[in-house]
Amino acid sequence: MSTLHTVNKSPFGNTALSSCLGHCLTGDAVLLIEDAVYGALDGSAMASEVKARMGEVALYVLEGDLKARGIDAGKLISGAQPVGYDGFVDLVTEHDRTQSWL
Amino acid sequence: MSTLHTVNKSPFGNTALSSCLGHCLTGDAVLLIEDAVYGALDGSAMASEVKARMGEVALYVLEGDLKARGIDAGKLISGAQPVGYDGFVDLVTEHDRTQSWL
Amino acid sequence: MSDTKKFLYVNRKPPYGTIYALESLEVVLIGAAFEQDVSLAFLDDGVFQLTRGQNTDAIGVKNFSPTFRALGDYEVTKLYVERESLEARGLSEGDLQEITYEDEDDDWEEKPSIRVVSRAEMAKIMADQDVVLSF
Amino acid sequence: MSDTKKFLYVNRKPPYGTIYALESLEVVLIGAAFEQDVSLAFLDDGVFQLTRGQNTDAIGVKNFSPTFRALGDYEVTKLYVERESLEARGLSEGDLQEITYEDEDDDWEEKPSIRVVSRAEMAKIMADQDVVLSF
Amino acid sequence: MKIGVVVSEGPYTHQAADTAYQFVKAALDKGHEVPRVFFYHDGVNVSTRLSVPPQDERHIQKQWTALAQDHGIDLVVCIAAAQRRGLLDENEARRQGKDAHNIAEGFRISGLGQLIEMGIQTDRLVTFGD
Amino acid sequence: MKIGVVVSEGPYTHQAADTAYQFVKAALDKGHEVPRVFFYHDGVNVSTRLSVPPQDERHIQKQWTALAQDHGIDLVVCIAAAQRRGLLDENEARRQGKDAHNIAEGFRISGLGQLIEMGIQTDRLVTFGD
Repeated sequence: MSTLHTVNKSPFGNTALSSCLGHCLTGDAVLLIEDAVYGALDGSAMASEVKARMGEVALYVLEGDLKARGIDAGKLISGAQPVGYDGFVDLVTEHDRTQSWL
Repeated sequence: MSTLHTVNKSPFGNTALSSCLGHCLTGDAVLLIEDAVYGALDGSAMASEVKARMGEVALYVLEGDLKARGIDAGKLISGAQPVGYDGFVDLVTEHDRTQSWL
Repeated sequence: MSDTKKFLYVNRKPPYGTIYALESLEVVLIGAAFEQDVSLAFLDDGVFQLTRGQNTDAIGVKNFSPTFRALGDYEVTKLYVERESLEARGLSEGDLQEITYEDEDDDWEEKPSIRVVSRAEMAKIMADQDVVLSF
Repeated sequence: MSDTKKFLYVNRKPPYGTIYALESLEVVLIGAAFEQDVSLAFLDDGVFQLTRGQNTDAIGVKNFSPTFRALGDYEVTKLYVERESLEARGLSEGDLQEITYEDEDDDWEEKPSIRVVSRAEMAKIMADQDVVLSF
Repeated sequence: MKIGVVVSEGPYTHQAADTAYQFVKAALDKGHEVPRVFFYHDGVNVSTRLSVPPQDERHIQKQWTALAQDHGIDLVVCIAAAQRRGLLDENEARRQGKDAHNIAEGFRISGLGQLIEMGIQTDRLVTFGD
Repeated sequence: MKIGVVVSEGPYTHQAADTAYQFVKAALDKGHEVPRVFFYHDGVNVSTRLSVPPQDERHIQKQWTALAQDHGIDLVVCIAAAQRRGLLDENEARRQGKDAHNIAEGFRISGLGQLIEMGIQTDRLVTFGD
C-alpha cells in the first residue's frame, strides 16, 4: 500500500512541496508537475530538503514541464527521474491512491 | 517618498510577505489584507521575521479581514495597527505609490 | 469487499481569501448522502478554517463557519486537525470552534468531532484512504 | 513636470504554470506605445521567466519566451533581475537568455538589456517608480 | 483501470486543465478507462463555448469536447460552482431567467453527487488544480 | 485624489473582487475619484451577467454595476483576457461568429491601453489579485 503524491507549485513561492515531503511515507512516490518541477533543481535553496527524503521516497519529475521551463536534465538532483505523461499514468496505477498537494 | 506595500496571502503557505519584508525600505508601510492578516499573529513561526522589520516599517492589518477570520486584536504582534477600508484608502493616498505583492 | 470506501477531504487553505474551503464543505455535505466512511483533514493553513468567532460582516462575504457545527447531523464526525500546523500559527485547540456529534452507538452521548493529531499520525491517516480529495 | 511616468512591471511568478507571466508581457508590449519610462523587475520565481532553452511542445502551451528578445525593438531595455533570487534557485546569469537592444544614443551599439542587481538595489529601483504593476 | 479526473482551475489562467488533458490522453492511449472528468471550482470555466483564444494558442474547450466525443468521456460541470461563475446550459438559463447560455457541446451540468459517485466507481482519482 | 484600480482575479474564487469593491466604496466615501477600474487576467470573469450565486451570497457583478452607475466609474474589461476566457459583448460575439454574449451592463470591453492610460492619468494605482 503506497501513495503517489503530486505537487504542482514552485517550492520557492509556496510550501506545498515542504508539506508533502513532511507527510509522505517510506515507499511513496512524489511526482513534481507544472511549476513544481523547479523543486528538483540541484544547488537550490530547496535541494537539501528534497534530498533528505530521497532514500525513502522516489522522486519523479514531469519531463514536458521540465523542457517547457528550459531545465536541462543534468541540472536535477541525482536520482530524480524524468517521466512523460505515460509514466505519470503508470505511477497513478502502480500506487494505491493519488494525493494532490494543491 | 515612501511606498505602501500590500500583501494578501498567508505567509505560512506563500513567500510573498517574506519577499515584501525583504524589499521594503525604512519609512514604508506594509498593509496585510485578506489571507495575509495571519502574518500579524503573535507567537507564530512567522512572528519574529515580521517583528524584525517593525522598527523601520509600519505594519497595518485590515480589520474586516481579521474579524472574518476570528482573530482577536489581542492576538496581534505589538504595534500592528488594525485599519478599516477607510484607513486603507488613507494609506494609499499618504504614500507615493502602492505595490501589491501578489 | 463492501461498497463503502474511505474518503478523505484534505483542507490546506485558509477561509475567505479563496473559495476552496467553502466549496470543499459543499462537497462534504453532498457526499454525506452516499454513506461512505468520511474523514476531514485540516493541516497547514486549513486549520484556520476552524477558528472560533469568525464574523464576515465587514468584508461582505458569507460566513460559512457555523456549517462545521452541523456536520455531526450529517454523520460526518471525524475532523482531524494537525497539531504542528496549529503550533506554527500560534494557535491552540482552544482557538477552534467546539464541534460535536451525538454517538448513536453510545446512547447518543455528545462527543467532540475534532481530534488533534500529530503530523506523523496525520500522515498515517492519509495513507489509510481509498479516495483523497484535495482543496 | 513632463507627462512621462516611471512604470515598473514586477514579475514574481514562474512561466506556464499560470498565465500571469504571459499576460504581463502583453501589457508591456501594449504599454510600449505610450512612451513612458519603462522598467521590468524579475525577482523571486519571476527569474524563471528568462531561462534559456524553453520548449513547450510536450505541454501544448505556447512558448512565449522568444518575445523577451523582441523587447528591445519596443524600446523596452531595462530588465532588472535579482541576484539573490537567481542564487536561491541554483541559477546564474548564464542560465538566462541573452536579451539585447541597440542603443540609439551610442551609435546603435548592441547592449545587454538584462541587468543583474542585488536585492538592496532592487528595493531602491522599486522605490523610484511612479506606477508599479504587479503580476 | 478506471481513472476519474477532477479539474479545479479555469483554462489558460492555470495549467491544470492542460495537464489534465495530456494525462487523460495518455491514460486512454495506455488502454485505461476515463469514464468521467469532473470540473469544479474555476474548472467550470473550461466549459464555455464563447472562448476565443489567439490563433496561435490551443483551444482548451475544443480539445476537451473532441476528446470526450472520441472516447465517450462524461464531462460533468458542477452546477453550484457553475451558477456562481456564470456558466449555464439552455435549461438552466430558462430556469434562472437568463437571456443567454454558454456551455459547450460535450459538457453537461450536474450535481456534486457525480463527483462522489466517480470516487466510488473508479479505481483511482486524480485532481488537477492550484 | 484620482485612484485607479486593477482587479486581477475572478469573482467568488478569490477575495480580490470583494476587497476591491470595499476599497472603491471607501475611496468614494472619502471624496476621492475612481475614474476607472480595469479587469485583467481572471478579473474579466467579474463582468458576466450570467452569474447566479446562492440567494444568501452577495452578487458581485451587480454590486459593481450599481457602484459604477451611481458614481460614473468606467469598468473596463481587457479584450485579450476576455476573449481567452469566453467573455464577449454583442459586437465581439458578432465579429467572432459566436451565438451568445455575456457581458453585464456597466462593463465595457476595451484594450490594454486603457490600463496604461489609467496609470498615467491617476495619482495612485492599486492592484487586487492573487
